[in-house]
Amino acid sequence: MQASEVKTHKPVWSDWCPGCGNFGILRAEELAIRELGLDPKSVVVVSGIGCSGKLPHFMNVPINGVHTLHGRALAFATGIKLANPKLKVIVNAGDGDALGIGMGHFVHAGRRNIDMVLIVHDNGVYALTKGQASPTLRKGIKTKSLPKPNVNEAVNPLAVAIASGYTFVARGYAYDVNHLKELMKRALNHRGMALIDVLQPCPTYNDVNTKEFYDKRVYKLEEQKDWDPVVRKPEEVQEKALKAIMKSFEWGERIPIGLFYQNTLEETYEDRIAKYIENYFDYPPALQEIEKDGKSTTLMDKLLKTRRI
Amino acid sequence: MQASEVKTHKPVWSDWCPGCGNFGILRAEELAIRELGLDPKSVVVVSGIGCSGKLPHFMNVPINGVHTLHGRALAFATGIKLANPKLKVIVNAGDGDALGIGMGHFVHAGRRNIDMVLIVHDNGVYALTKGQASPTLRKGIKTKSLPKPNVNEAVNPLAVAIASGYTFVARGYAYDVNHLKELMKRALNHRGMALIDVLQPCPTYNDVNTKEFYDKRVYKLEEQKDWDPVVRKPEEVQEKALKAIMKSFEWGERIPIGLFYQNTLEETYEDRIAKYIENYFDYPPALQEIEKDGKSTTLMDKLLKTRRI
Amino acid sequence: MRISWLIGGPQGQGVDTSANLFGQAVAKAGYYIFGNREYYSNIKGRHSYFQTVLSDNPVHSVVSYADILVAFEPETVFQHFDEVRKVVIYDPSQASVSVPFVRSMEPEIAEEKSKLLENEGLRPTVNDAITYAVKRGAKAIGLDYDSIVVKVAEEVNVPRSVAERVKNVAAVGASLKVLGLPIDGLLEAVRNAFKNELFIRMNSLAAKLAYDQVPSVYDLKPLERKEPRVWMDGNTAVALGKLAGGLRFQSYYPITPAADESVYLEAVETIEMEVNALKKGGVIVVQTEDELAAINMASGAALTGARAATSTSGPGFSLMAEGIGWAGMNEVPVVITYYMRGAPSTGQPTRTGQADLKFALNVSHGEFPRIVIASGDHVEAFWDAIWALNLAERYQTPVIHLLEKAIANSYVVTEESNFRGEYVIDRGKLVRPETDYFPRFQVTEDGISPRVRLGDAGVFYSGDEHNEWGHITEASTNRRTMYEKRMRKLETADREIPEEKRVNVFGEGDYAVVTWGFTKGAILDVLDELQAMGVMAIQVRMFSPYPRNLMRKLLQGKKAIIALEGNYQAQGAEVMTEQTGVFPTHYVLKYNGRLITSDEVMEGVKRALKGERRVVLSAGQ
Amino acid sequence: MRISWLIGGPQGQGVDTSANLFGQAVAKAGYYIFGNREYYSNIKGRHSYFQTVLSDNPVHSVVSYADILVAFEPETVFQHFDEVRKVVIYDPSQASVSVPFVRSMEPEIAEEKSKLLENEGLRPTVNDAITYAVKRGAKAIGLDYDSIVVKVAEEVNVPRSVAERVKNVAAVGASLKVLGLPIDGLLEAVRNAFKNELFIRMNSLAAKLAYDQVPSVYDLKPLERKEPRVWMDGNTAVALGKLAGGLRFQSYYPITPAADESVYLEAVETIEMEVNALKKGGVIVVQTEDELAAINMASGAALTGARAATSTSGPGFSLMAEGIGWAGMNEVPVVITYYMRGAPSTGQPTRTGQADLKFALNVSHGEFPRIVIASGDHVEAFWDAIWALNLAERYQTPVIHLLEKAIANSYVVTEESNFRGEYVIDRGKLVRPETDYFPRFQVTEDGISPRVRLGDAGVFYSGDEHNEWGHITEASTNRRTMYEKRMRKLETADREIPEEKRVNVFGEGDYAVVTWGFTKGAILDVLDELQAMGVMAIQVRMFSPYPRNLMRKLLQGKKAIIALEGNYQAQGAEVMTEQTGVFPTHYVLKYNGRLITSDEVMEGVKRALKGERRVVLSAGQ
Ligand SMILES: Cc1ncc(C[n+]2csc(CCOP(=O)(O)OP(=O)(O)O)c2C)c(N)n1
Ligand SMILES: Cc1ncc(C[n+]2csc(CCOP(=O)(O)OP(=O)(O)O)c2C)c(N)n1
Ligand code: SF4
Ligand code: SF4
Ligand SMILES: [Mg+2]
Ligand SMILES: [Mg+2]
Repeated sequence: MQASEVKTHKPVWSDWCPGCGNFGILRAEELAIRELGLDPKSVVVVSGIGCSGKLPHFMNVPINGVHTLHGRALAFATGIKLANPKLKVIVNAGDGDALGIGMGHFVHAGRRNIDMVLIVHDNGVYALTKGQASPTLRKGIKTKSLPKPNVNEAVNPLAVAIASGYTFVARGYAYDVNHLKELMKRALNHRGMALIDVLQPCPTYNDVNTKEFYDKRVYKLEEQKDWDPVVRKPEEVQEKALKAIMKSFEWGERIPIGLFYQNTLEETYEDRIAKYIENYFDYPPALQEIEKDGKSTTLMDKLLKTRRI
Repeated sequence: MQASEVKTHKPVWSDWCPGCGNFGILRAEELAIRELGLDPKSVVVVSGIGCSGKLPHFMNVPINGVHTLHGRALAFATGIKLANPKLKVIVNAGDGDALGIGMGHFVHAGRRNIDMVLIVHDNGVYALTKGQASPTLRKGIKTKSLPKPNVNEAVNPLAVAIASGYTFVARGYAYDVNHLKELMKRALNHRGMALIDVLQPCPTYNDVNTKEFYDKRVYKLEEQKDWDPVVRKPEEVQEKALKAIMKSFEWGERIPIGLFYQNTLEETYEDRIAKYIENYFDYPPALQEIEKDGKSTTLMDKLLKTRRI
Repeated sequence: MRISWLIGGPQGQGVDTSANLFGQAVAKAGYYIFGNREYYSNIKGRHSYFQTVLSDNPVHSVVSYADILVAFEPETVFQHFDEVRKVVIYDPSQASVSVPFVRSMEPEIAEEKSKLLENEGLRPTVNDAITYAVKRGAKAIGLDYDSIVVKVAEEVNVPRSVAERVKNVAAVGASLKVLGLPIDGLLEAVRNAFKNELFIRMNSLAAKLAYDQVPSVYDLKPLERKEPRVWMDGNTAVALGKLAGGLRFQSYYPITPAADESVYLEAVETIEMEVNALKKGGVIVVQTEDELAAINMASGAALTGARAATSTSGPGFSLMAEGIGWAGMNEVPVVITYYMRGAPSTGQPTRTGQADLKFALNVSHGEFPRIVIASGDHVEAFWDAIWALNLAERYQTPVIHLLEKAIANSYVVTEESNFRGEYVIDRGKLVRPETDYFPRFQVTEDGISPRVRLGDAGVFYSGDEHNEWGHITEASTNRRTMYEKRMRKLETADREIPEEKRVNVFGEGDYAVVTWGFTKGAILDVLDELQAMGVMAIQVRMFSPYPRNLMRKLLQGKKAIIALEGNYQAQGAEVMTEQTGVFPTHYVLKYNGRLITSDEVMEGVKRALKGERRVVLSAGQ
Repeated sequence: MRISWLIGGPQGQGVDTSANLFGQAVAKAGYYIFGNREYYSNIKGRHSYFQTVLSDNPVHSVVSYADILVAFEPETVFQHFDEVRKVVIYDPSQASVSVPFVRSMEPEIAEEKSKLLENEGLRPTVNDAITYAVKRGAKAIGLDYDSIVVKVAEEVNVPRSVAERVKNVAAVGASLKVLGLPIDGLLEAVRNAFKNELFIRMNSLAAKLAYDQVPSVYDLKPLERKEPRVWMDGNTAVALGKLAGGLRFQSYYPITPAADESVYLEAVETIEMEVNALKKGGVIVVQTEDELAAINMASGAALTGARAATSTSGPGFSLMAEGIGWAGMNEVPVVITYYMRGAPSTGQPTRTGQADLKFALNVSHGEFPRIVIASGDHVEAFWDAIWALNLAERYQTPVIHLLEKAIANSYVVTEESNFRGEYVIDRGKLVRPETDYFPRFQVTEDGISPRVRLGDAGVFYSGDEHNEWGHITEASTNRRTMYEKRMRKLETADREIPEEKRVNVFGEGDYAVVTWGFTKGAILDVLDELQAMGVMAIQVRMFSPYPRNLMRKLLQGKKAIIALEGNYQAQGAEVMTEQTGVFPTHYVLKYNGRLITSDEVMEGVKRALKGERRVVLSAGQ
């Protein structure tokens, strides 16, 4: 049997466990894309490997899905975005994916400040490989899948992101689809590298950071009167960054979600490219007509002449 | 001609450029080892690839030198230290090495808090490959080796280290050998993962962050009356960490060097291992007599019996 | 006698447990077993199944059919109705369920199976699928799961939703009856498997109720066992081999199907040793941030004198390439246990494959001795794990130990004595120096230099070309000397390791099947039939250094040379040609992610000998 | 006529500049040139040298001797005195300096060279080294560098420390005189090379003073040139080829000897194109955080429709293994330009090597079409860069373009027309879809599916096995179908690409040299001599798909088959045997990090034909 005989695209069954937080992320993402009125064809959802990594396949809109390698989603996404800045690029990655094996790319993506959105499925475990501790699981915690309490200290993705140059840093909660969707819309509207770390319960392997755990702890920064995370003047950068970092350490009886930090002043990597390459935004690499009648359109004469001796 | 005919160890010519900051780091490191009275044979200096990576070969004491791969020094060092916690392990890495290609290991080493010292040769360039921008070079800076101003934002190694769990975080200056040596001694005496980011002028490729540049900017934290970076009570951890992060953002007319943060309370990874493995410190993997008369000393009987059916 | 039993169900709903219980009950009744698990790269909901082949003789592989198919939900019926031979146990209350209602079933499979039924004029319902099986001679046994659940709920006083879970143990109870075996073994297994008294009661009751509901089809008798037997899966066999071989450091990054080996080692913690002073050792297991760290940590540990290894699968091994090169350049004794799975890329993480051989043989840039061995079954995996550690330390070079998901996730029941014997440890030229500095890379005739632990004298290592002291040098003469020194080690190994140890030969005859890895088991299970046709089998166990001379001798004058492999290119045969100049005459290959079965070996060989130059096998859901 | 000129000096002290000036002057005088740079993995102070072979005929390689050796400090004399044939220019004021005082010299080399002198009863001084050369027939010319420096300092009015820098240009001035060529070409080159008027004056003066100080030894005449010639190093040749081939995205992580290619591309920025509306394009060059990012970024870019590549060397390629597998699985047209250097591991970063072929051919786990080509010289490198991009897009699979440090860092002066012609672009099955969703992986007869850009329709990719839509599926039938579809592309390529295009054949005869890569040039330079001995040469240019049939035909009936390669294993020959069953009869190999020279080819072939089964070459400091 060949799909060639079928030739109509069938939605893929979402094979996540019942009750998985990933459903909420998927839903919020679909809604955000729809509500912003984006042309789905120009949206590319890039993902890594893990339960989270399957997300693009489960989307019910004709987006493009690029399900990549464990830890490397950001690198693929960077290539896609830079070769065609007209595309909207969203990266969905697991916490092991983005912050464990992919930590190097995570930090360096901040340094570039490319106009993309990274959504981390923060479930505290390596779910698809059966529940080992992920880098966000706190030290000493023993989920049911671990033989002993976790030996490593957790990373703080928000703090590292801010220290690395992300210009939009937020935390969402998978079971608050509406709030998450709004965060995603803001992130998609932000020009620059955005992180949304999503608290994503994994009912199968993480019996500590459960829905019950979060439901009673989570509160929204947007509802705090004096919380203004947006940098509007260059002088504010350091102060707001530090405040956000401080906030990101809050974890215990109360866990903040919402926007921690946004810097609207920083130019994007694409802007920096455009300084050297004329027409970059209008006529990006992906769309240049390099061929005509089977021959190259690139003019080599001048370049060759510079080599003359 | 074979070295076998020679069989006496000859010191290796240090092939760094005249005036290179690496000489200061080498000197401080030799002095620190000597002044602490460490048995050189039990010292293992692990390095990455770059001008910096050659350091162990240039040491004038019979330490062990393990010159590894670009970006991977920390991983090798971790294996060495965990297999034999009796060894003193120092890691010398370039800034490209430790913070570029090696950023993933850099962060995860913090999470483990193994008792080692990481010394970053922070010269702002990929020196050995002819001066490309390293991750610590600030955006918009154009060193003489760069065709255009640097397009990437710099990382802040101290902030990332603190956010990642390093329990000793300091900055040194290659031309202040004495101060650097003292920092190294403190780091070597610290139990846990220590970072010393060393401002290391590269006169050949970095004509911005030169000796002149630093000489007039650098000041010592130790000389500030109210600076106390040491965590002595659990309640202080967050406050001191934040203060240190704030301090680490100070860069301009004045650049602080010295100890930014030290947490003496955190248990090491080795401590955590020793909870599960009896005799770990006394009889570590490296020293176990696994063989006797050509046969295994490991008793398999019990293990096999558990598989009986 | 050989009976294939197959149970299926959605991942995470007890299929494994029931297969284990079944296996234990049957093993306790004195039967040999080979069991294999097939599952999706998914946590809950996708179809997984377990096939258990039992026999009064040792058994080493699966077959492409199910004598007994056990289903408690529709997808299992749909996926396997065309594989049943004798008996199908199913839930008649689901008879009317049709394919489109089974959402977990992949469209490709749904369509394929529906078409199969359609071709026979049947509809895609459970009922018609059963009809299909019955038409082909199977006996359909409807097990009234619901009544069992109701009874259990009542008697044990639990809600029905809880009692639902007993279905798969009920299925096992019914299976034992079908086989004609007593139920006691199962009841004992249930007692051992569950800690909770309530669950023991629930499941025992369900097993008994089901046992009483169904007829016997077979008439098996419990058998005598002369010596103790063990239950061994591939991951555990390797872990135990490593322990026997003195492993003291293992680093890993989680990956299917390798991780369970490390998890097992981690659980061991403290190790008993026959040493005077401090009697207990311990193996350090580190979960790393990635596979680049894993290989390099293991190398670091190896430099200190600890026996060190890492364990991974394709994607992880790809990431280890650079680190393996460093180990080669620095003559580090490190073992990489490499479980092959469906490739390339993420491929089919939970399916088997045998397509990584040439990558393993040529991994990383440049030339250095790469020792590569490939185990053919669980017992070999155990001994090869010890062998690998010894080879690594004797020749001071990375050793790659190849296995497959087919071995990792399958198990055998076999004599415990297969895993006992003399565990030889060869530490090679590990010495204690007397000097301050030690030239780690002395040039010697056999290429192997005396080696010291970090900490015993000042020694230097470098991934750059180095002199005898380990210091960088670029002199062209030194470059040649050290290059040759390293390569000489492989020649030394080639001289020292008997070629007979590198090849297993089964039977004799004018026709040869040349194979490697897991396929060995499938061959062993049909060796008599092959021999009757004049077909012998050659299993290559070490690919580098390659047993060139012996292979040439073995291949000489054969009327046919059939390459039997689990890949497309016939990589083992490519290496054979490279090394001996001899080409295979026929190919029997399989690369659909499923194990080569013993009956497929026969099918393939027969078709080849009838003149098909390239036979592609494709059994398995 | 062929003259080998060699200049040495400490890294960072103008050796390169002077070699460039020399080359320009000679090229302007109408000579063909081949130039090669040898240097340490060091920034300042280690010995580097530049060898320039000039000829009235095109020249493609270096030789293992220096007709003219030019030294302005002692180490160059010590490193090369035994290679001089005709003339040695040195600084007599340094005559008494002895080896132990040259700290930058590696102990291995110091010892080796001292012994050489000692064996002749000489001491390890500059003076005695010159004596050694003179004894062997060379003419020693003492150039009074100091007096030149003093005069320059005076005339131009700069401190002596500044004037010191003119020494190497002085050396070039002297060289031109020795050759008998006029000085104008050099003065012109000096004017072009320096921006600063002061430097122009200083260096012109130094050149003239030196020119006047020394005698003529040769009697070269300026030659006519019929058409424009270019100066082309390997990195630039590839960069230009890529531009001609429509490259629009290149990612890289700095590494020797690949980085210069990317640096060149980055400098190009805006590209002129023959397109109507928006006339200018641009190639994006991204310096990545590591090579894992580099390959995956390039793949990402390729999915959008941009022609994309990355460029690296051994350590980086090792890190790319996993990404290349993903590209194979997802049928991504991506080119990996792979410059081989001394391996394994960090190896010898600035020295050449040819030992990564089998790694390239087998990189990453699992099976997928890997297309591998290997260029033999600068012109081929240019055209192969275009070819690689076309192959990648036609067969939708990663293409590995192998080169060596020997090509990257060497240059030729040759006709510009060699780089002109029709730049064919074959975008394969790139289409514009009309539907919302597009099945990216349609099964076709030739294995190649229509391909769309990301953004043109909803398409899916996955490193997991997938169906035609790019969605994950584990069905065993789909697995087989898609596996075969992918592998079929390699068979299609094998059918479509003429085997004649994959092999270069030089001459004819009963004896064959089989080689690949840079060695082509060395062979071309002695082809007449080889032909006189009845030796022909075969250069394999594409290793996958391998030109199996043509190679079989070419090898048939040869009296000797000599594998000539820059590695230990003779990897090209191993692949030959794997593919054809034919073994070489002899081996001529070199793996000391230095280029195979044309005279070594002759030496090797002669020794082989006299019966040495394995000849190992070792020329070069
Ligand atoms: C290089 C590599 N190493 C290991 C794996 C195995 N693997 C698959 S998923 C996964 C972890 C998934 O954890 P996370 O990224 O947190 O995603 P989640 O499943 O929790 O969504 C791992 C380690 C892999 N696919 N590739
Ligand atoms: C995997 C890999 N990629 C690239 C290189 C090439 N390389 C050698 S040194 C170096 C950078 C050195 O920079 P840094 O780490 O800052 O050290 P420095 O030379 O400045 O001390 C690079 C990229 C390599 N050796 N390995
Ligand atoms: S294992 Fe956890 S993360 Fe994965 S699908 Fe199940 S609940 Fe979700
Ligand atoms: S290039 Fe820079 S870092 Fe390297 S040795 Fe020279 S001065 Fe030091
Ligand atoms: Mg996770
Ligand atoms: Mg640096």
